[in-house]
Amino acid sequence: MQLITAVIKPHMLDEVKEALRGVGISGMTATEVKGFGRQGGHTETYRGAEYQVDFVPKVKLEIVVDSQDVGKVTEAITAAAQTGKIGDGKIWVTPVDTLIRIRTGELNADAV
Amino acid sequence: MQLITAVIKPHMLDEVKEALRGVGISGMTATEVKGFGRQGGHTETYRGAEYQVDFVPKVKLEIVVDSQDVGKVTEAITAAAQTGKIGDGKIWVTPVDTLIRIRTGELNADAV
Amino acid sequence: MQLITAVIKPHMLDEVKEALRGVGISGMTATEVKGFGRQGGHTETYRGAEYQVDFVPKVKLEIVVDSQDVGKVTEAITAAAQTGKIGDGKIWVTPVDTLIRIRTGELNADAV
Amino acid sequence: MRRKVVAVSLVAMLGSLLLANPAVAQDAYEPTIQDFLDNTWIVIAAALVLFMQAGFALVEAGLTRAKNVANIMMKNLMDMAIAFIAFWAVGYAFAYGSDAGGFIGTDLFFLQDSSTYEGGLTLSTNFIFQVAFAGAAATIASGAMAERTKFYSYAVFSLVMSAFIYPVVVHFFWGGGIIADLQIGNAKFGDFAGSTIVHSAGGWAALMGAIFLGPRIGKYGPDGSVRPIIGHSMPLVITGVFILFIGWFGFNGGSELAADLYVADIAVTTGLAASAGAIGAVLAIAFKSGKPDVGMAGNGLLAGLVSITAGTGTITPLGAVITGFLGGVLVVLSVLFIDNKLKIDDPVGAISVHGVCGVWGTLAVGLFAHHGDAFVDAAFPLEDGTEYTSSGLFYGGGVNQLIVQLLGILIVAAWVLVTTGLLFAAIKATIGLRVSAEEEMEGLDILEHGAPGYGPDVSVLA
Amino acid sequence: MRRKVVAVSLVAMLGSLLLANPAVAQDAYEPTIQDFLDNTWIVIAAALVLFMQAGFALVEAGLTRAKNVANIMMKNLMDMAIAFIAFWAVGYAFAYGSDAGGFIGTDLFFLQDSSTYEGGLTLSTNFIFQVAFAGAAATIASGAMAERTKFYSYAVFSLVMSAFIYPVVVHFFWGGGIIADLQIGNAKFGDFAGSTIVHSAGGWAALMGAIFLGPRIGKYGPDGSVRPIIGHSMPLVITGVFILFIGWFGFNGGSELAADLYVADIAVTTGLAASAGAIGAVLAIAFKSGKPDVGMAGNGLLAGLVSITAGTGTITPLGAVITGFLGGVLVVLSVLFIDNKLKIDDPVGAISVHGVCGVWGTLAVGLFAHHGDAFVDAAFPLEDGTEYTSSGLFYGGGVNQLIVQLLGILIVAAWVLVTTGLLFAAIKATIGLRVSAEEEMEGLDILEHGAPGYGPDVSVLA
Amino acid sequence: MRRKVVAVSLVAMLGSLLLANPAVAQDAYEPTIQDFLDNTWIVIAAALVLFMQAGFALVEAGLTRAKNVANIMMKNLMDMAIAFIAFWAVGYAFAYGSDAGGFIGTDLFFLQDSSTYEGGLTLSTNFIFQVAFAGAAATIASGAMAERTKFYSYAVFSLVMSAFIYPVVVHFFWGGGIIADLQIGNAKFGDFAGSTIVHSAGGWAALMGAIFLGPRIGKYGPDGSVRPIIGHSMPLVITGVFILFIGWFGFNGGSELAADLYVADIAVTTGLAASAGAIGAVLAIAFKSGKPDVGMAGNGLLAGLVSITAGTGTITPLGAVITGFLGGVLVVLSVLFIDNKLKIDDPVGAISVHGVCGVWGTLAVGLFAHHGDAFVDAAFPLEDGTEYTSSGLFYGGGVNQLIVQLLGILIVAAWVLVTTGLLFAAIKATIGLRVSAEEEMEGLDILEHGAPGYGPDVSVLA
Ligand SMILES: Nc1ncnc2c1ncn2[C@@H]1O[C@H](COP(=O)(O)OP(=O)(O)O)[C@@H](O)[C@H]1O
Ligand SMILES: Nc1ncnc2c1ncn2[C@@H]1O[C@H](COP(=O)(O)OP(=O)(O)O)[C@@H](O)[C@H]1O
Ligand SMILES: Nc1ncnc2c1ncn2[C@@H]1O[C@H](COP(=O)(O)OP(=O)(O)O)[C@@H](O)[C@H]1O
Repeated sequence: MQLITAVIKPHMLDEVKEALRGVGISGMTATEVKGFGRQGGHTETYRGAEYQVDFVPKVKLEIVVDSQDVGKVTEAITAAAQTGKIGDGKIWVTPVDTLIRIRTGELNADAV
Repeated sequence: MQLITAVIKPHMLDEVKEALRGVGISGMTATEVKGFGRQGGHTETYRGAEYQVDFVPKVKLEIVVDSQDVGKVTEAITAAAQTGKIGDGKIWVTPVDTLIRIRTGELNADAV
Repeated sequence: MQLITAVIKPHMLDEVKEALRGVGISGMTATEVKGFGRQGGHTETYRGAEYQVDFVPKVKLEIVVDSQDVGKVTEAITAAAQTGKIGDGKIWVTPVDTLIRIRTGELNADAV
Repeated sequence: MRRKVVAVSLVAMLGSLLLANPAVAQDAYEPTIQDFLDNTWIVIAAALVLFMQAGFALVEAGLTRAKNVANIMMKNLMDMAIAFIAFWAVGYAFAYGSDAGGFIGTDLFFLQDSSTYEGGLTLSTNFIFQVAFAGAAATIASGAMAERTKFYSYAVFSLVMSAFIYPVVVHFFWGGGIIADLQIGNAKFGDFAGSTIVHSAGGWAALMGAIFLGPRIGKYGPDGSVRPIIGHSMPLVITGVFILFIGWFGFNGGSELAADLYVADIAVTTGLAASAGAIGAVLAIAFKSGKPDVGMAGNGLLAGLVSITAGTGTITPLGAVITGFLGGVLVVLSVLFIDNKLKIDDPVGAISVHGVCGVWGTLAVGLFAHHGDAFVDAAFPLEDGTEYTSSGLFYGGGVNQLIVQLLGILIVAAWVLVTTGLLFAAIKATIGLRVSAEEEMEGLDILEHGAPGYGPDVSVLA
Repeated sequence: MRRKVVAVSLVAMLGSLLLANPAVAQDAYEPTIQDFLDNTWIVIAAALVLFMQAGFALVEAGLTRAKNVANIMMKNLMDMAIAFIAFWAVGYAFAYGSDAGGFIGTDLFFLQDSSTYEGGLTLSTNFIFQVAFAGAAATIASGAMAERTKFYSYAVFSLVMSAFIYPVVVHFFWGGGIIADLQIGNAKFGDFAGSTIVHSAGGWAALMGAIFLGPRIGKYGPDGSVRPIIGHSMPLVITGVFILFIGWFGFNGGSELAADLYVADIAVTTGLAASAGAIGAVLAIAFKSGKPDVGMAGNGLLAGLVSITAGTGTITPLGAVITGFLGGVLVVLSVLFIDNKLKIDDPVGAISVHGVCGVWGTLAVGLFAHHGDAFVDAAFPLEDGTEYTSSGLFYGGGVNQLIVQLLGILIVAAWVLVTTGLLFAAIKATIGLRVSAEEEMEGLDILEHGAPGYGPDVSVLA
Repeated sequence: MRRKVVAVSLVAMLGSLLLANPAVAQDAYEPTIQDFLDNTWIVIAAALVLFMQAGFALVEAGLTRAKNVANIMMKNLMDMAIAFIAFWAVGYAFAYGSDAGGFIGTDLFFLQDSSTYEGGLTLSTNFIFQVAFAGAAATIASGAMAERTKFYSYAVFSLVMSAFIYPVVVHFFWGGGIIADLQIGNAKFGDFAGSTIVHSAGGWAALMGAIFLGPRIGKYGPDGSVRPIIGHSMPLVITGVFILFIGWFGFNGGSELAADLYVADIAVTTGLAASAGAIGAVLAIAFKSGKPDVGMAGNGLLAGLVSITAGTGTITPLGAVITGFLGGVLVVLSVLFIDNKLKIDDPVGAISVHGVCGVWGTLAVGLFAHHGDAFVDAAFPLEDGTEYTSSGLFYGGGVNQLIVQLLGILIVAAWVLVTTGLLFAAIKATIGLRVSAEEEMEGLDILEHGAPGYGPDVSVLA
């Protein structure tokens, strides 16, 4: 099993979710995160004083999948999350030893 | 060392925390997340218009443990987080190369 | 590639961010989390009733780096995040199979 | 612009319901400027009292959880709306209509009035001021019943409360009923602005509601341990307290029912008691738990207000400070006792603030009554022939005033506890009173009202 | 402390702009206590109406998203400030200055007045009360234009609205212009406190603004599907509704322009209509969608208020309940129709509450007008020679009143739709009306005003 | 209901403290309707001014961080409560008691008054209005001392401020003390509603508090760089501003101390100056930083209000617009200067709004005084024998008025700076003034008051 972690632009979440459904993904976990990267942040002014905001809002998706599905899933995400503008985000894939479904105790593939 | 990631129902957090304490876990990191899965979401209506909410609130727990403890920890979580209803969540286990305690620089087992 | 996950005290975020910039890190993802550990929580009182708060606010940083950079990055974080007081946090390092830049589809080192 | 007299006289000629008009019959008597002043002041006071509804809503919303915030606001909005219609249709009639057996009024339904205006407050003025009180009486229970009551069931309660239960209480006293007739020696029952008539009545209803509902899930551990459920917003609470504070100047000051020089005296005792109550509560809670709890400070200020409401017209400034301070201390002890000992779950302390302090404030008249107000006769001959003393125990008035106060309190308590008890039992047996456990956990906003009180862009948890 | 008369007479002597003073010329006539009472009441009423600005701000803020909350609050703050200056400089003059062709006023600029006071309301009193209405008229559009309008462009709109467009509407009727001259049989146009003059005028501007802007990104799917955009805070919405509710007692009650006994009658019809409106809307939306929507309940209460604003002085309590209730039902149907069928994006329902219910309330006078108010003549001879009936259709007054009401509505609609249409077109063609898509997505707070409306320590999402 | 005269005359007979009653001695003189009207209006005005306390609380809460929100609300609630008790016990006496050396009052403690009522405002009316001012004066410093002051230490400050420091300032002028005696040529000091007496006094205390506390952690970098600390809620800020705005109609309008025709004139200058202030500040900050900052717009409106407070009775509408506009510009420059140059950390801009603009507004009287008010004599013979001119420099009144204004400002500044300096030094040396660095970082809500101001279900960060 593998864990696919994708950091995307918040407003792309719906598109990505639909894309994942399209490739048969039935489950995922989303987290609101803040990203620091090439995209850079922006300057804000409060009561006349300027300040720099380095972290921009992003959404992180975690999806545990069967190793053989990794390719299609990452492609689906890439396709759906791409705006072409800097800051589209990253995907990284990490190995998973075991996946357990709490409700049933099922393991790995059965637990997805 | 291994990293145990568990996604559970928010109101089970206390029970799970106590269960983990019970098996000698002295540290963990919790994150508010939103989950998409078989449980499905629900429909809401606002000013007469219906809309679908796909993501339901969950809590994600991350616990780095000695490899030999993985079994008892996952069992403890499964036992404590189980309601038997769809949506109880998942646990996945991933390998950890190194664990460092920032305060002391201690490594791995000593850092837990 | 490796994924470095660091859980630090919230008010150390700026220092750590600068330290990472210092060692040439150009990207990271931050999440607000709550930590349970040796630091313990604190007691609060509301309308005369005492209660225990076990989880304390922390910030989790995730940084995917070239394997060869792991050492300097973890050192940079440790150095910057250390206050010496209990609760400074942890760093754990996990293997990454692939890193993808969504915008370009670039892989691994090129995607950082 | 003043209207042609013809309009007035015309109006005076009309009778049937559809033609009803509160301004009816102003032809006989030529209103004086004092009439205009009195009526204008009372309308302004009514607006201040109606504003208190927002204060109740905010205090209750702030002391409960984010997942139920829309439901709480909605309850406070709708019980005011319901009270307005119900009190217009029948409530005002039950309260102030021609007395039947000292128990209930029998005319003035839909504000139909055949009498002619002879100065003082018009029917419209009386109604707009009294309906604001009805709304307050109904909404008090809302806080004690928060976070677990079905919306429609609450609406039914507030309808019956403002249409019948509260109006009858009003009739007992202000309507010239059985409590107005109470007399022991020369002492007659005194409750100037409603410590008993409005607040304790609401408090008893709140008590019954909380008992019938039972505590919120997780409030008391299986081992009987008490678990605080933290309110989600102190800024909402304290803003609500400030609104209630200024609204109370209309509540007490308007109860003079005239724009005379006593209004300012009332404002002074009202403000002093409120302030002393806040200070008393802060000292008490800090003494108990080591911390000056913010919500308790708010409860304390309200406790001071409720405590002085009965005696605001008859108690001196110093008496007001003492009454309010003790009210503030009392509310803390009461909240802790009800929560820890009785294990009745009252999320906002409504029972303590309105019920317990309503009782205390009414008794305080028996202790501190100093000069006469509209009800308390401060001067009368004593057994020993001496004259012109105050009726309060501490001013040599003896215990008569205290006893008569107690009697009034008990009558109201009995009436409200019984009627609301029957009402809640009936609701429970029919449409049900409490939401499902699952709904309670997810929050009432989504399941009762369809959508969260805070949008998806605001991170709040269930 | 009362001032030396010398000061007064001095003032009376001054003319030039720099020396202008609204208190001018109070030497001739010796003011009576009734004058003092009337003026004092109207100043208090003005404060209540000005407070409504906070209500508008909170309702609009709560029904929109957190990322735009500072922008909404700012718009409501600044359009009041702009209205004050603009209405003082020219607006009041256009509205109440000496009539030119029934269209516009031509003097009283900068409140320069050479006439002498002869009792009633002073120029200052009239101004402070009327400027509060101007602020309200201007701010109504703000909600319909929320979350996508450039701040400076909105400021320009609100300047022109309060300086010219609205004042002309006022002149049409209250200023003695063309609408005041309307007459059909004995029926003259009646709009006591501004269902048409203030609310529908604001509603038409809101409609134009929403059309020129187009819907918010994501509001309507490419397939034409309707996607709700959830408001971020119901507590803000309902708090705003409560503030508007009590402010309305100043709005309607103050429109009597005197402290007489009718003020209380007006307060009664106002409160009843508001309550019936809330109940009507809750029943309607619950029937439509199965859930008692909280925001809709708030809209319903406001709808009841807007609906009774025209007839508050001439409609009976029962008439007010019916008018308000139907207003509440209507606002729900209208919101759904505008959103689902017309696909005009009005985030807060301003077009329905103020426009549609403003029209309904004005027509309601034609149906329910019962006794006379400052404008509606309740008594006149009918063809058949009978006398002294009411002008409302349901009271045997025939259709004349209804027709004249309709004419007034149409004149205002035509004027406001045309002028605001031209205005928005001009703004769009010059400085632009709508923010960039990127800004809209990130939120107006940061890009228009520099910083988020909720600080970085409060987790809200774009 | 009006009370039996016996009650009154009884009251008149009582003397001792326990028997004290502000209504004392109304038997001699038969109050007129004007008396009733005046007293009623001032009680209403007092309620409006007391409501301002909520406005202060919300503005301060919104401009600071979520972790300290309960503490800020609590401070504003409790300093009002403390002010009430302290001003009743001794404050009012020090302010308005029989003069001793032009410095302080010496009787009326606990509102004990042996004099008989002879018309005008009663002691109760005067007290309720003046105590509201005392609360305001005390609470101004709260904002400048936000996010780092120990709760109990702040309580001690506000006790001394409202019991002694502020009352003495009042005595200096309104109490007939040294400032009232100032005269240069024919010019006497003028401060109608308290630009200097209330606002600059509060502003100076705020300045001292901020200096003694030092800046919040992280406000200024080691390199002296200035780091903005973003307020957590603009909706709270602007809601507070609206509340302060309408409260100010009571603040300024009530200061006429009578219900006469000048009240409306005052309302006009008050509203115009506030609006001009908001516009001035928005233009100034947009010019400075390119963005119309929302908090600054709020500060600007308040700056306009503070600026016109001294001259509201003597300045023309145009003068008010100029005074308010410049106040709005000034507040922006002052905030930036204090923050960037002086590096004094005033989280809400209290020093600039109340201190700086309080001074400006007082000086503005010297420039724009046009007609007479209760203090400024607008008409007097000039050297050249001409008569009846205004005292303002711009109206040919020469510099006398300006100079006397300056003297009054300096006296108040000296008194407040010295006394609050000693007070803060004493507090610092004893119980300590500032919380620990750790507490400051975690937030005052949990460590000072026991629990967070926003519940655990609301995600806010330390
Ligand atoms: N090395 C990294 N480790 C973890 N997350 C990263 C890393 N680099 C970037 N990110 C995440 O990806 C987001 C987008 O990256 P950025 O460099 O801004 O643009 P792009 O994705 O186009 O390269 C960042 O906001 C951050 O959340
Ligand atoms: N493949 C997955 N990868 C990551 N998280 C998942 C995955 N599937 C489910 N989850 C998480 O587990 C939660 C529960 O899963 P769900 O399918 O709803 O019920 P169950 O756990 O009973 O199978 C989801 O809400 C989601 O947060
Ligand atoms: N075993 C663990 N797995 C995951 N996170 C942990 C673990 N132990 C501690 N943490 C995280 O590290 C934080 C600090 O740990 P703690 O034991 O309190 O102090 P220290 O870091 O000094 O040992 C905790 O709040 C928690 O977020």
